[in-house]
Amino acid sequence: MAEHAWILAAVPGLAFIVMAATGRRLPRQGDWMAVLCATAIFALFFAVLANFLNLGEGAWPILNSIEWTAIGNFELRMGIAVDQITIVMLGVITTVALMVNIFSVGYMKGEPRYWWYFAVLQLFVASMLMLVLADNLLLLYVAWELVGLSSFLLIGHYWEKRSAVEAAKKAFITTRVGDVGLLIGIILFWDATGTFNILEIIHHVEEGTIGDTRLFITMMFILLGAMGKSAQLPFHVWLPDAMEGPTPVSALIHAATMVVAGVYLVARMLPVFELAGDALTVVMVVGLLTALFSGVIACVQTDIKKVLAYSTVSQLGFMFVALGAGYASAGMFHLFTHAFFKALLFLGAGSVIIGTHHHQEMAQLGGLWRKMPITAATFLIGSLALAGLFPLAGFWSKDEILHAVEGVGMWPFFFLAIAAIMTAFYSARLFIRTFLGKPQDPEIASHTKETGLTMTLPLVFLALMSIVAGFFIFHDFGSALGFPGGFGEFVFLHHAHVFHVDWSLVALSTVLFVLGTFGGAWLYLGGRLDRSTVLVEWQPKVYDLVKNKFYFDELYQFFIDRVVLGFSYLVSWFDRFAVNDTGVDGSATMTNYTGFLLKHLQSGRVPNYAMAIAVGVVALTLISLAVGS
Amino acid sequence: MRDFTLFIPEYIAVASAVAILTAELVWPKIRKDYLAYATAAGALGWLIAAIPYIGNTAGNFENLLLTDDFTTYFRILAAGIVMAIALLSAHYLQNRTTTAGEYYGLLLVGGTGMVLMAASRELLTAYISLELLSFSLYILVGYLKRDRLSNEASLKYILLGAFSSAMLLYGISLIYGVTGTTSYEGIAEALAARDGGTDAATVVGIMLIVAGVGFKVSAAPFHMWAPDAYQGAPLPITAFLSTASKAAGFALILRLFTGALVVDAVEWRAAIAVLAAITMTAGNLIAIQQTNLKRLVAYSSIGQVGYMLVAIAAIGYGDAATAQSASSALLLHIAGYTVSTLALFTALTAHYNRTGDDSISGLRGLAETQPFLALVITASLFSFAGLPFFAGFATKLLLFQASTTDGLLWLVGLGAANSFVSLYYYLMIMRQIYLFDPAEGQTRFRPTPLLGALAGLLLLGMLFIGIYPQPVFEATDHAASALFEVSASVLASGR
Amino acid sequence: MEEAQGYVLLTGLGLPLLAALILLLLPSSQKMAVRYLSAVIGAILLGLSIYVFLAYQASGNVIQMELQWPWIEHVGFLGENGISLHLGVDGISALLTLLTGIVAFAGTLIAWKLEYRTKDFFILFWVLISGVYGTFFALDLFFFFFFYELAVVPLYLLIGIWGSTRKEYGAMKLTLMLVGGSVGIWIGIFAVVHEAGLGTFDLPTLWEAGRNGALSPEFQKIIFPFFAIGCGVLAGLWPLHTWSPDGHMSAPTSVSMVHAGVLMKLGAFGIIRLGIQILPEGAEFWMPALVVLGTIGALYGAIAALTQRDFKLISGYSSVSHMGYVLIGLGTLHAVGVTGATLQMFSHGVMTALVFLLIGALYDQAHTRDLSDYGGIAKVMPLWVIAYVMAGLANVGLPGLSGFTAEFHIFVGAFHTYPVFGGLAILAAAIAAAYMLRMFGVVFFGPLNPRWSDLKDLSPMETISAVLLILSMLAMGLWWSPFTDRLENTILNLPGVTS
Amino acid sequence: MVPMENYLVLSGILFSLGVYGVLARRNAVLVLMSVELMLNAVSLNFVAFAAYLDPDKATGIIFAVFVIAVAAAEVGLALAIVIRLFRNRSTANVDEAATMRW
Repeated sequence: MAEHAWILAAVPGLAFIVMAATGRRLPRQGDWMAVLCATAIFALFFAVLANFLNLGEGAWPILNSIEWTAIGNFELRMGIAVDQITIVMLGVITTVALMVNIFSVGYMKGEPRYWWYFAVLQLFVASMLMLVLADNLLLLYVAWELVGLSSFLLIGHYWEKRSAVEAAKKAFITTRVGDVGLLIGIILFWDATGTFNILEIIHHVEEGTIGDTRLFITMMFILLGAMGKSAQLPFHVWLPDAMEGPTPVSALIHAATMVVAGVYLVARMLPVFELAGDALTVVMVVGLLTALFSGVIACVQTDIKKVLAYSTVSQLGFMFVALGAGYASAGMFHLFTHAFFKALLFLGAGSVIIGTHHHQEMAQLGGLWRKMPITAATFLIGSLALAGLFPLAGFWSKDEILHAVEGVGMWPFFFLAIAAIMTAFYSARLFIRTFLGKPQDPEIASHTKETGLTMTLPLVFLALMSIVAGFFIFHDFGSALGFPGGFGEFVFLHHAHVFHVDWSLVALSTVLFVLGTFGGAWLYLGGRLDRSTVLVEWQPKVYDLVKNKFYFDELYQFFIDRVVLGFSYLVSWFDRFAVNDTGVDGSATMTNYTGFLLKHLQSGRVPNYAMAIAVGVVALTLISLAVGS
Repeated sequence: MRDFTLFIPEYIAVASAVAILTAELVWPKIRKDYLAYATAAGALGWLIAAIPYIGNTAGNFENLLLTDDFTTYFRILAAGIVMAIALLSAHYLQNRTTTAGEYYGLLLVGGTGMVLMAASRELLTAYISLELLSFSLYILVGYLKRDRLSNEASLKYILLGAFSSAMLLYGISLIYGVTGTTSYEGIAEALAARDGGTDAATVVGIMLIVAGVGFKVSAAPFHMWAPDAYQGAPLPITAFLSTASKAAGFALILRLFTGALVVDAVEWRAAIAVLAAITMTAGNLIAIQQTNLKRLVAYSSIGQVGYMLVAIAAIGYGDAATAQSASSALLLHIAGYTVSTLALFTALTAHYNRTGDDSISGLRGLAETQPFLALVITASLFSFAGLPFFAGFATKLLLFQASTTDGLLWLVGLGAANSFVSLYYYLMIMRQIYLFDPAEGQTRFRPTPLLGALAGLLLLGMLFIGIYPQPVFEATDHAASALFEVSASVLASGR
Repeated sequence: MEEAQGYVLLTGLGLPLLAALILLLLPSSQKMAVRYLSAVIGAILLGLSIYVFLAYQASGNVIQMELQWPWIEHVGFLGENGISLHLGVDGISALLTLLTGIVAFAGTLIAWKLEYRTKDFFILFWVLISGVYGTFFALDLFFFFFFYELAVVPLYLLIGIWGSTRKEYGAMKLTLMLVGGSVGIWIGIFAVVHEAGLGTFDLPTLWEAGRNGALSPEFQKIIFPFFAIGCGVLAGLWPLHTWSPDGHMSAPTSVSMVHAGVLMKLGAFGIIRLGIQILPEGAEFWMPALVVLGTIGALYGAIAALTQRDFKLISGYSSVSHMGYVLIGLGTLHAVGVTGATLQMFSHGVMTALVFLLIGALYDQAHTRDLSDYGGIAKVMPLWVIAYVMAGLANVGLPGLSGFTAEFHIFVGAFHTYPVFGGLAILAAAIAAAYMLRMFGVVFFGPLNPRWSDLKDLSPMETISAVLLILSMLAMGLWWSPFTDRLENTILNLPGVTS
Repeated sequence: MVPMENYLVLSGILFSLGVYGVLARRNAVLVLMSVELMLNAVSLNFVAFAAYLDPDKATGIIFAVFVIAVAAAEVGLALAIVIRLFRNRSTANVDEAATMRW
C-alpha cells in the first residue's frame, strides 16, 4: 500500500474535479462528498501507515516512480518517496483535513459558493499530499505552487470584499517571490547534479559533487522558498492578512499544513543544509528573529485570528530554529504537535465567530465561557498546549527545541526562552480576554450561543490530540503503537534519539510558562485593561511600533508603490516616448520628412530639371573617374 | 546580309498604323473605339507574326539589327503592351478628342521603335530607334491639345528629351572618337584592345550615354520629367510611358552594356550602382508625399527603375554567369512589372472613366463601389511592393537574388529596404480603398466589359508570374542567352 | 504513405486558399453561408493539424511527410531543384501546426458574430492562415518567404477595417514593422543563396551548406543578425516590439488571437529555421546577444505591464515578455532550453489566444477596456472569469498549465548556459504574477460595479473556443511528454544545440 | 592641317554654350535653339572624328547627317507644342509652364 500512497493525493484530486464540475448541482452542494473524501484519505492513511510500519526500517524510504520525459540526457521521472517525515506529514494533513472538512460543514453553512469552497479544499488537500509525497523537487515545486493557488483561492473566497482580494493577492505574490528562489535553487541543483530526485541530490551532495560556495548559494535559494511559504521574516506579512479567508481554511492551510511546507522542505533537505557551509546558521537566525518579532506583535493584536496568525508565524520560527540547530526530530515534532493545537485554536476561533455572529475583536468579546462551554474548554486546552503547560503536547515539543538549541549556544537559547515566555503571555491574554471576565458588548453576548455538533466534535477531537500528541516523544508510547519507538527514534537526521525527560529543562520550561501566563493573567484577568493601558502609556512609541507590526507592511507598500510601480511607470513612459514615438514613429516621420524635402527639388521648371541632368552627369563622371582610377 | 524578312512583324505594325491613319482620313466620322479595336487587332497580328521567330537562329541585318530571342522577347512585349493600351484607350479617348487615328497609329509606331531599340547592334540605329519611340511619345503625351496639363507635360518632355538626346549624342560621338566605330562589337573590341587604365574621354562618353538612356528610363537625377509627364499625359499614355518606354530603355541598355561596354565595366559599374541607389531611394521617398495617383505611380515606377538598374550594376560587377542570370532576371522582372502596371492602369482607367478623379483620395471606398477594381489595384500595388501571390514577389526576389554578387550586397539590401518604404505609400492607397467609406454620391458601378475582362486577364497574368514563373523565366532565359551568345566572344576576349 | 502525408500538408496550405477563393465568389450578402463554410474549413484544418501532430513519429526521421514538386529550375541562376514546392514537418513545425489548427478554429468561431463585411474578413483571414501553414511546412527558402509575407500582409486590412482604438495607426505600424523586419530576412536570403552558390533555395540543401563550411563562419556571423532581427521583429524582440501593444490594442478579437497566438511564433520559428539551421556558427556567435535582448524583453514587458490600464495593453506587453522567454530559450542553444522555447511558443499561443478571446467577449459588450471601469465581474460572468483566471495562471507559470512546462524548460536551459539571465527571467515570471493578480483583483473581484450588472457570460461559440484552448493548456501542463517526445529528435539534431 | 583637338575644343565650347543656354534661357524657343547648338557640337565632333580617325569609312559623316535630320524633326515637333502652349497660356516662358510640380 505504501508504494501506492499517491492514491492519497489522487482521491481528493478526483474529488476536486468532480465537485468543481458538478458541485453546485449535487445535493447539499456536495459537502458530503468532501467529508467522505476526507474520511477516505484519513482511513487510507492508516492503511499506508500500517503497511509502512510492516515493511520495516530496511525498506524505507519506499519509492515508486515512472518515467516522465527525456530530452537527450535530460531525463525526468515522477514519483513518490515515503519515509518517516512523509508519514508524519501525511498523518497531520489527513487528520486536520478531516477535522476541518467536518467543521466547515457547520461553519460555511449558508455562505456564498459553498460548493466551490469544498471543491477547492479538496484541491488543496490533494496538492498538499502531493507535496509531501513527491520524490523529486520538480514535483514538489508543482505541488508547492498548487497549494499556493488553493490558498489564494480560499483566502479570496469572499471576493466581493476588497480586503479579501487584496489579502489573497498579497499572499500569492509574497510567497511567489520565495518560490522564485525555490525554483532557482531547484534548477541549480539540476545543473550541478543532473537530477531532481531528492535522494539522489542528497547522495550527490554527500559525495561532494557540488562546490561549497555553489551549494551554499543553492541552499539559500531553497531557503528563500521555504521562508516564503512558512512566512518567515521578512516574508511573514502575508500570513496575518490571509486571515481574511474563512476560518477553517486558516486552521488547515495557514496553521497546520501549508505554512509548514517550508519547515518540511528544510527538514527534507536537512542533510544538504548541514553540508552547505553556514546555511544552518542562517536558518536558525531567520527562525529566531521570526519567533521573537512575531511573538512581540502577537502580544498586542486584538483580533483573535490575528493573534493566532502571529502566533503561528512565531511557532514556525521555533521550528526553523530547531532545524537550524540540526535537529530534524525536534522541528518535525513541533510541527506535529503544533498542527493539532493550532488547528484547534483556529477552529475554536471559528466557533467563536459563528457563535457570536461574526465578531472576532477581543474588545467586543469576553466572558464567552458561559455561553460556549465546549468551545471555551477546548480553546483552553489549545491555549495551554501552545503556552507549554506540562504535560500537554506543546510542552514536549518546545522542550525538544530548547533541548536542541541548548547545544548551540547561550544566546539562541536565551532568545528562544524569551519567545517562549511571550507565547505563554499572549496565549493567556487571548484566552482571558475572549472567554473570561465580563462580556464587553452585551448586545453581542445576548446573541451568542454554542455552536453545533459538526463544529464542536472536531474541537473535542483536536483537544484530545493536543493532549496526547506530545506523548509520541516517549519510546514506550511509540512502540506501543507499532512505531520503532518515540518520535526521535522515528524521525531523525543521523542518529535515532531516544527521549529522556530532562527534569531541569522541564523545570525551566515550567518557569517560562508560569512567567508568561501569570504575566498575562496579572494584566488581563477579570476583564481589566487598566494595567496594560499603563504599559501602553508608559512607552507609547514602542507600543505604536509593535502595534503597527514594525511597519513592515508600510515599508513594503512604499517599496511597491514608489519603487516597483514607479519603475513600471518609467518603463512604460520610456516605451511610449523613447522606443515608440521617437524610435519607431520618429524614423517614420524622418522618412516622411526626407520625402517632403526631396520633393521640393521637383520644382516644375524645365531649367531646373535640365540642371539636375547636367549635375547628374558630372557627378556620375566624377564617381566613375574616382572609382576607376 | 540584307534579309528583309527579318522584320515582318514590324511591317505588320507599321502597316496597321498607316491603315488606321488612312481609315480616319477616309471616314472622319468613324467610331473612335473601332480604331482602338483595329489597333488591337494589328497588334495581335504583330504578336502572332512574332511567334515563328521564337527560338530561331539569330538573323543579322547588316550588323545593324539583330532578330534573336532577345528581340523577339521585346517584340512580344511591345505588341502586348500596344494591344493593352489600345484597348484601354478605346473608351477613354471617345469623349476627349475628335481625331484618334494619329493616337493609335503612333502607339504602333512607338511600339515598333521599342522593338528596334531592342534589335539595334549599332549606336546610330539605336539612336534613331530611340527617337522613333520618343517622338511618338512626345506627341502622345500632349495629345489632349486643349488640356493645359497635357500640353505642359509634352512641352517639358520634349525640351528635356531633346536636351538629353543631345547629351546622348555627344557621348556617342566621344565613344566613336575613342573607338572609331559605332557598332557594338567594334566598340567592344576596341575597348578590349586598349592597354588597361581608364581614360577620361571614354568615361565621359559612357556617362553621357548613361544620362541619355537614364532619361529614357527615368533614373534619378534624370527622372524629373517623368512625374510631370505622367501626370499630364492621358491616362493610357501614362501606362504606355511607364511600360513601353522603360522596357525599351532597358532593352537598349542591355544590348549596349552587355554587347559593348561590358569589357570596360570598371569604368561605369560604380556609377550605375550609385545611380540605382539614388533612383530607388529618391523615387520611393518622394512617392510617399504624393497626392496625385499618376504622380505617385510615376515615382513608384522610378523606384522600380532603381531595382532594375541593380541588375545592370550586377552585370558590371559579376562574372559572365552572373551577368547572364541577372539579365535574365531583369527581363523577367520587366515582364512582371509590365503586367502589373498594365493591370493597375486598366483598373485606374475604369475608375477614371467613371469619376474623372485622379487623386489618391478619389479612390475612397472603391472596395464598396467596385470591389473587383479594388482587388485589381490592390493586386498590382502588392505586386509592385513585392508581396506574394503577385508577379512582383517572385520577379523582384529573383531579380535581386540574381543581382547579388560580391560587393553589391549593399545595393541589394538597399533595394529591399526601399521596397519596404514603398509598401508604406501603397498601403496609404489601400487605406483609401478599403478603410474609408465612399465619398458622397458615389454608388456601385460596373466597369465596361472590355476593361473588366482586360483587368481580369492581367490579374491572372500577375498571379501566374507570381506563383509559377517557370515558363516566363525560361523565355527570358532564352532571351538573355541570345544576348550573351552574341557577346560571348567579346566577353571571352575582354575580361 | 509518406507521399500521401505530403498531400495532407499541401491540403493544409491549399484548403484555406481555396476557401478564400470560394468566398471571393460568394455574394457578400450570404453571411451565414460564409460563416458555415469558414467553420467547416476551420474544423477540417483543426483535424488536419491534429493528424499532422499525432502522425509525426517521435522516433522517425527529423523531417517527415515530405513532398517535393519541382517548381522553378534550370533557369537563370537556378539549378536542379532551384525552387521547389518542398513541404515537410519536423517536430517543431508539427507542434506549431497543431497550435495553428487550434487557434485558427477558435478564431473562426469567435468571428462568427462579426457582422460588418463578413465575407471580406474571412477571405483575408484564410489567406493569412494559409500563409501560416505554408511557413511552417515550407522547406524551401523561396516558399518560406512567400508564405511568411502572405501571413503578414493581410493584417493591415484585417486590423484597419475591423479594428478598434486607433486602428489605422496600429495597423500601419504593425504592418510596416513586420514587413520592415522581413527586409532583413530578404537580405539574408540573398546573401545566403549567393554565398552557398548552389543555385537552389532548398532549405535542407542550404542547411547542409551551413554545416559543411560552404558558408564560412565569418559570413555566418555577418548574416545571422539579418535573420535574427528580421524574424525577431515578428517575435517581439526588444526593442522592436512596439507594434505589439498598439497592434493588439487595435486588432479585432480573432485577429489578435491568431496574431499573438500564431503569427508571433512565425518569427521565433524563423530564427530556428533560418538562423540556427542555416547559420549555426553565426547563431552560436550571436546567441548571447539574443539572450540579453530576450531577458530585457521579458523583464521590460512584465514591468511595463504592471501599470497598464488597458486589458489589451497588458496582454500586449505580456506577449513581449513571454516571447522574450522564447528568445532566451532559443539563445541557450541547449536542448532543454530550445525545447522550452518551442513549448513556450505553443503555450503562449493558446494562452494569449484565450486572453484575447476573452477581452474581445467583454469589450464587445462593455466597449471599454480600462481596468478601473470594472469591478466584481465574476458575479455576472463566472465562466468568463474562470477562463480568464486559467489563462492568467498559465501566464504566470502555474504548474499544471502549459506556461509552467514551457518556462521550466527554458529556465533549466538558461541556467545551464547563462545562469544570471536565467535568474532574471524567473524574476520576470514573479512580476507576471503581480500584474496578473492586480488585474484579477481590480476587474474580476471586489464589489460589483452596478454599471455591469447586465453583462452576459460567454456565448456558446466563445465557450467552445475557450474550452478548446483551455484543454490545450491543460494537456501540455499536465502531461507534456507527447510534446517533448516529438521535439526531442528534431532539437537534438539542430546544429549547435548541446544537450 | 588643323589639329583635331581644335575641333574638339570648339565642339566642347559649343556644347557647353548649349547646355548653358538650356539652363539659363526661359523662352521655350531659345531653349530649343540651345539644344540645336548642342546638336551642332555633336555633328562637329562626328565629322572631326570621321575625318581624322576613320577616313575610310563614313560612319561619322552619316551620323552627322542623321543628327541634322533628327534635329530638324525634333524642332518641328517642339515648335508645334510650344505653339499649343502659347495658345493655352499666352506665353512661351517655360517657367510659367510649371503647374505640375512636387
